[in-house]
Formats: sequence, structure tokens, C-alpha cells
Amino acid sequence: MSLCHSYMPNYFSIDDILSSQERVSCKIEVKLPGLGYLDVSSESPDLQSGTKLDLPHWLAYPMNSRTHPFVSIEVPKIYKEAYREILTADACAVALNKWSCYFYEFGIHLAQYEHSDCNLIQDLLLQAFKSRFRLVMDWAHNTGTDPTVGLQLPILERKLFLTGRKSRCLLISWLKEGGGSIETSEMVANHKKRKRAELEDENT
Amino acid sequence: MDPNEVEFLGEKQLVTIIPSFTFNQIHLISGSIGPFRAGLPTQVPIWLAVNLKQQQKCRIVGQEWMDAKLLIDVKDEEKTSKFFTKMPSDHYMDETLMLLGVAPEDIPQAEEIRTIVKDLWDIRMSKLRTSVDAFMKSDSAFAKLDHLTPMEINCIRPSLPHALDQRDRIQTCGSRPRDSQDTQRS
Amino acid sequence: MFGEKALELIKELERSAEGIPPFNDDGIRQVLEEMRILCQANFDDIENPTTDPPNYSSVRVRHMAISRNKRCILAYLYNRLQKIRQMRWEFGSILPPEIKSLLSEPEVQWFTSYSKALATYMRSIGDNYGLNLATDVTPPKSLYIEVRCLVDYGKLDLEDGEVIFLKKNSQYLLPRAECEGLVRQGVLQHVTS
Amino acid sequence: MDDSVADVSEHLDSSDNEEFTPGKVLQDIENAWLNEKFAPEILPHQSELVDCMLEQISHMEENMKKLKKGDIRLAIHKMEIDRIRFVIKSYLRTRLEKIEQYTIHILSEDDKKSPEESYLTPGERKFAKEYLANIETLFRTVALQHMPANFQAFEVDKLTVKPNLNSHVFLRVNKPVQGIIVPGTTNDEIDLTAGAQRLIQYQPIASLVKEGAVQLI
Repeated sequence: MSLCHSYMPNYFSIDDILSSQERVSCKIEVKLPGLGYLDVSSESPDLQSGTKLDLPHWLAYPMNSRTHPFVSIEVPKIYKEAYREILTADACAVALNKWSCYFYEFGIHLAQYEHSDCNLIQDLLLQAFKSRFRLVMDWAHNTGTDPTVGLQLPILERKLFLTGRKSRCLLISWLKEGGGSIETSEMVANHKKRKRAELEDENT
Repeated sequence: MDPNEVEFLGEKQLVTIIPSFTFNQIHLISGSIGPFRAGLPTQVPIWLAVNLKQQQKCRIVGQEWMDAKLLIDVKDEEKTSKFFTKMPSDHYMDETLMLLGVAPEDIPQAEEIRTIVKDLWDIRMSKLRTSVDAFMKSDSAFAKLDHLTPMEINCIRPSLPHALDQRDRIQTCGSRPRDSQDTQRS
Repeated sequence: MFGEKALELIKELERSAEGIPPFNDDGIRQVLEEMRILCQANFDDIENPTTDPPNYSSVRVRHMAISRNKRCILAYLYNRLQKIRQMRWEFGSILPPEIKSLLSEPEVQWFTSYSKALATYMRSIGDNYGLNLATDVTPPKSLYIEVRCLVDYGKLDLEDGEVIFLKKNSQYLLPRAECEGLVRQGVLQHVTS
Repeated sequence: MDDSVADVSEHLDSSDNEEFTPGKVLQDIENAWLNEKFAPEILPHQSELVDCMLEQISHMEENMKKLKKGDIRLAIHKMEIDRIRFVIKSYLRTRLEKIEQYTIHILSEDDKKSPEESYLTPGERKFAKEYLANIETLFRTVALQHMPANFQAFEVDKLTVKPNLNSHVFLRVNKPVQGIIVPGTTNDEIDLTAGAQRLIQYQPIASLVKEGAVQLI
């Protein structure tokens, strides 16, 4: 099924669900009775206003983006001043995946908050993406690099790297052997590989 | 799209063959071919020429542009030009690989032609990679790709379109209207 | 923190990139249980509010958590269905037993109904001329292809009436259209010169 | 029996429009295949072309049965038929994949159209409805029915997966067009000259693709 559309998050996207699990540091603005258990460091049954704790974005955002927010937020340090400067200095030198493997996805989520740091995120991501684009394409281009190198890239870049590398491999095998060879389908090949591996485990 | 699907389209191009058999006209769905007279040239689609050659039923006459001197001029012009120049055929690369692959002995200077075409391809490929990078940084909303052949376009697809889609996604992320309960994200 | 078990379901899928993990029955049960508990807590808050006027902020927060759990469960089911759908096209309409054992009963049922709906659609193509869309997956190059048999497959009836016995490690020249499926299933291997 | 295979193409010529040759129909199907492969959304169905070509193929296969085993025409026709069948199957597979990916969206768009304007063939619509019903059944039996009462809904609007109409596509211009507004930072207007090739967002040229003014490549 060669139909591969570019990634757009939707209700069922695994990456969107995982990236919206990233933590945002929040300060409770409204006492939340009966939710004390959310703050492991306190015994109180209620979540007292003024408490500081990290909440996943899928919770922090609806709690913050209300006319009377339940929480105020702080942007993670990788999107703040100091880190922004490192990135704008030389984006290609940064192991972006170590900052967060959802650096772009989570950044896109964060850009929705009404917050001084958040308004700068869009440009930050755009500049980083543009200046790193050549690096990602070059990695995909020389297929000598084994695919695990993609793990050094955040998800958004990793997907582009893997698609680029796949079409590069198809081109090289076409240049060498021409078209027309019929392959075992992917799932069948993986299934047989696993079966062989299991057999080997059994009798070693 | 895989390269062999682009090649599949390239196989519709016509090529001259010298059949070793005689047969009157054959009415294919895509059009009539023949009549075939042993020893006399006639034009057939490449997919048929390759099959007939494999069954030793014909010899293949190389395309007119498969000429070393002509190709060297095309290569030099490509090297000096900032933009992509027009190629002698929309499927120059796949035609060369197919015809030289099945009938190297039929086409004069076959190896030389293969090398020149490969050099031409490499020149255009590196030109393509630089213009792709420049285009990504330029923020312009569309790119001129005149004279790029389907196989070359296939090399930057889906990477470039996907990358541009992600660039657009980032560009529009901040300006989404704030609504209290973003159902998509809940 | 609520939503942890639900997230675990999603992570499970993400870890098994190409294959499909066994259906996580108790994972689903635990998430449904968390949803029930949260809903019960909301019911209690609404029925007998502790403050006056009643403070529904916690109710709204729990509501967000319940929606999150629902999204994770449906995404878990949906993404598994995507893989199961792909199996129909790559394994054919009969799943190998080891694969089938990884699926829940409703998923096996879904696979059968999907197969049936697909077969009905394929038969209806071209004013009921019928077209098997699961074959002719790669562009055809020639009428016959050289193949090597990887398993003792046994009898293969060709359209022109000929019958061939496919034995392990022997090679055959077979009509492409009729053996393409066996190559994709891993029974035959296409030998390109 | 020599020219029996020949009259097949005349049979098609006699149909309504003169230049409606089998070769033209085949070229239109190939264009529709490429458009469908690269367009993010599902395009209007081409079942007249597909049905006509399948009928042409079955005619050809009938006539081929009359040919002796060693006749060279047998192999040649069979090869061509294999190629045509591959294009038609790949075309229909691509449509099917879009139907399975954007089921709710495609069905809701389709409901807004009259049967003649529908983008789906009756067979595709029936399949799409069954596909959606099967998913809903699984969601209900495994999860929804066990959820708290006010969370049991199969929320169609939330579960709709939409194609990204702004995705970038490659196109070649068939008929020149002026003044295409391209959204983006500079909102510039572009003219498309015949034979030109562009990489551009799909949305501004969606109708041109459907009219055949441009071809996706």
C-alpha cells in the first residue's frame, strides 16, 4: 500500500497521544477538592491552590485555556531563553532528540498557550526545522548510515529521514537491478523471521 | 510511487526494432503495431521490444538521442546551466537502463553512453539536492520544476512534499484560535 | 496520575512497530475501571456538593481524564485494526494460527467481515466482471518468471490445465500472474537473473 | 480468422464519440491512476472508463481463445492485458485505501452530493458503509458499551480523519491557467503555462486536477 500521506495528527495518532503526555510545570490557581492524590508530595485530599506540580499537556492545556484558568503554566526549559540561543546559534550541532524526542510535536502543542515564551516557539521550531533539513536529507541520502541513526532525531525529523531513506534504497536497487522483481510482503517476511528466531531459541 | 512504476510508464515509449520474423499488423488496445517484415525496422513500445529481444525475436535499434557526441553536449550544457535543461527524453534514464540492459550488443558505444547518461544523472541529482534545500529555506509557496523528468521527481518524493507539509504545520501552529476546550487535543 | 494505564496501551503498540502485540484484555479492563471510578467520583460531587455554591472544577478535571482514557482505548483499537487490515492484503484471507492467536475474538470477527466486504466489492467491479485487487501488486515485466520454491508446497494447478508439484529448493519457470501471490506469501522466491 | 482480433477496436470506435479510441481510454485511465495516487483527497470515480476497458479486455480475451497456442499475438496481447490490469487494479486499490483511511469524511462529503455527482461508485459506497459499520461494531463491543453512560457515544465529528488538502503535490500543466491564488506567506498569484511543472499545495489546484487542466505527476 504505497499511499503515504504526510503526517497530520488526528484523534487516533499515536504520536499525538504520546507527545501530549509530555509534562508542563503548573501552579494550581483554584483549589481542586478531592484531587489531592495528583500531588504525590502532599497528603491533603484536596489540591490546594498555589501547589506546583507537573501535569501532562493533555490535562494542563484544557485546565489553562479556560476563561478562569485552573492552572498557570511554565514552559519547559528546552523552549526557554538559554536553550533558544543554543538552537539559533547552530541547530545542526544539537542532539535535539536528547532535549525531547517530541521536540517539534510538543512545541506545536505549547504554541497554543497564551504565554510569552509560547509565542516565540513557532519561529524557534521553524528556524530549527529549516536549518536542520539539509542534515536530515543528507543522512537519508547516503544509505550507508544504518537506520538506527534516525533515533538521534526527534520524531518529526525521524519520519522524514526514514521515508527519505526508504525511497533512496528503492532507487539504488532499481539503478542496480532494474524493476520487476517481486518481493515477499513485509508482514510475511517479518513473521517468518520471528518464527525462525523462535525456532533457533528453542533448540539452542 | 516506486521507481519500477515510473519505469512502467517509461516502457510505453516507442523504440525501433529489427524483427527476425514476419507477421502482419497487430491491433493492441493501446494502438496498432507492425506490420513486421523480417529485417525491416518498425516501431514498438519498449515493453514489447524488451520481451521480443529476450526471446531473440528482434534486434533493438538505439533511440536517436543515444549518441555519445550528442549526449556529451547535453551533459556539458547541463553542467553550465543554473537551471535544469530539457532532456532528450522524459524517461532518458529508465530507457537507457532498459535498452542497454537487454541489448548492449545492439547499441553502438553502449558502455560510453551508459557512463555519460550516469554522469548526466549525477549532475542533475546534485543540482536537485541543492535547489531542494534552497527552496525549503526560501519560504516561497511553490517551486518551478520545468524539465525535471518523472524519475528525478520520484527521487525527491515523498521527502520534499512531506517536509514542506511539516514546515506548514509548524508555521500555522501558533496562530490557531484559542478555544477553551480543544476537542482535537483532549 | 490518571491516564497512566491508558498510556501504557499506546506505548505497547508503539514499541511493536511492524508486528502486532497480543490483545491486552486486562489493560483495557483496567482503563475502563479507572473511567468508572472517575465517573463515580463526579457523580458523588454533583449529588452532594461539599461547598456552597458547588465547586465543579474537580468534576471538569475528571471529565478531561475520562475523555483522555476513552481516546487512548479507541486509538489502541483503531491502530490495531489498521495492522489487521494490512494483514488481509499481505497474508490473504486466512491468517496463520500464530497471528490469529494474537487477536481478540471481536478482532477476528472484524477481519472476517472485512474480508467478506472486500470480496463483495471486488466481485462487483466492472459491472460484475470482478477483479482480484490483491494480485498484480507490482508492475508486470514478463509473462513468465523464474522462481525457487522455499517449502514443500505440493500441487499447483495452472490455468492452462498443467499441474505442477512444487518441491523445496527446486526452480520453476511459471506464469507471473499465477505465482505472484505465492511469492508474496513467501512460498516462492523470485529469481532475478 | 486472421483479422478477428482487429475488429475489436472498431467495435469501440463505433460508440458515441469518434476519437474515443481504446488507446485514448487507456491514456485517460493512466492519468486518473496518477491523479488518484498523488491527490490527498479521493477524486471523482472513473467507472465508465474502467468498465469500458474491462469490457475491452474481456472481448480481447474471447478472441484470443480462437488463436492457436503458438500464435505470437497470444503472448503480445496477454502482456498488454497484464499491464492494463495492473494499472486498473492499482488505481482501484489507491481509492480503496483512501476510503478506508477517511471513511467518515468521504461518506459525509458524499451524502451532500446527488447520486450522479457522487465521487464513489455504488460498490465503493457500499464497501465504505460496511467498513465504517464494522469499526463501530468493534468499538462498541470491546469498549464503548462498557464506558460510563455519557461517554458511550461514537462521536463521529471527533473520530473523523480528514485528508490534508494543503499537502504539496507535483503537477504538469495541460491547459494554461492564469491567476491561481496560492495561500502562504506572500499570497502571490501565479500563471500556469502549458507544459510547465510545479510543486505546489493541492488546494488551489484541486478543481484544475478534476477538470484535467493539470496532471499530477
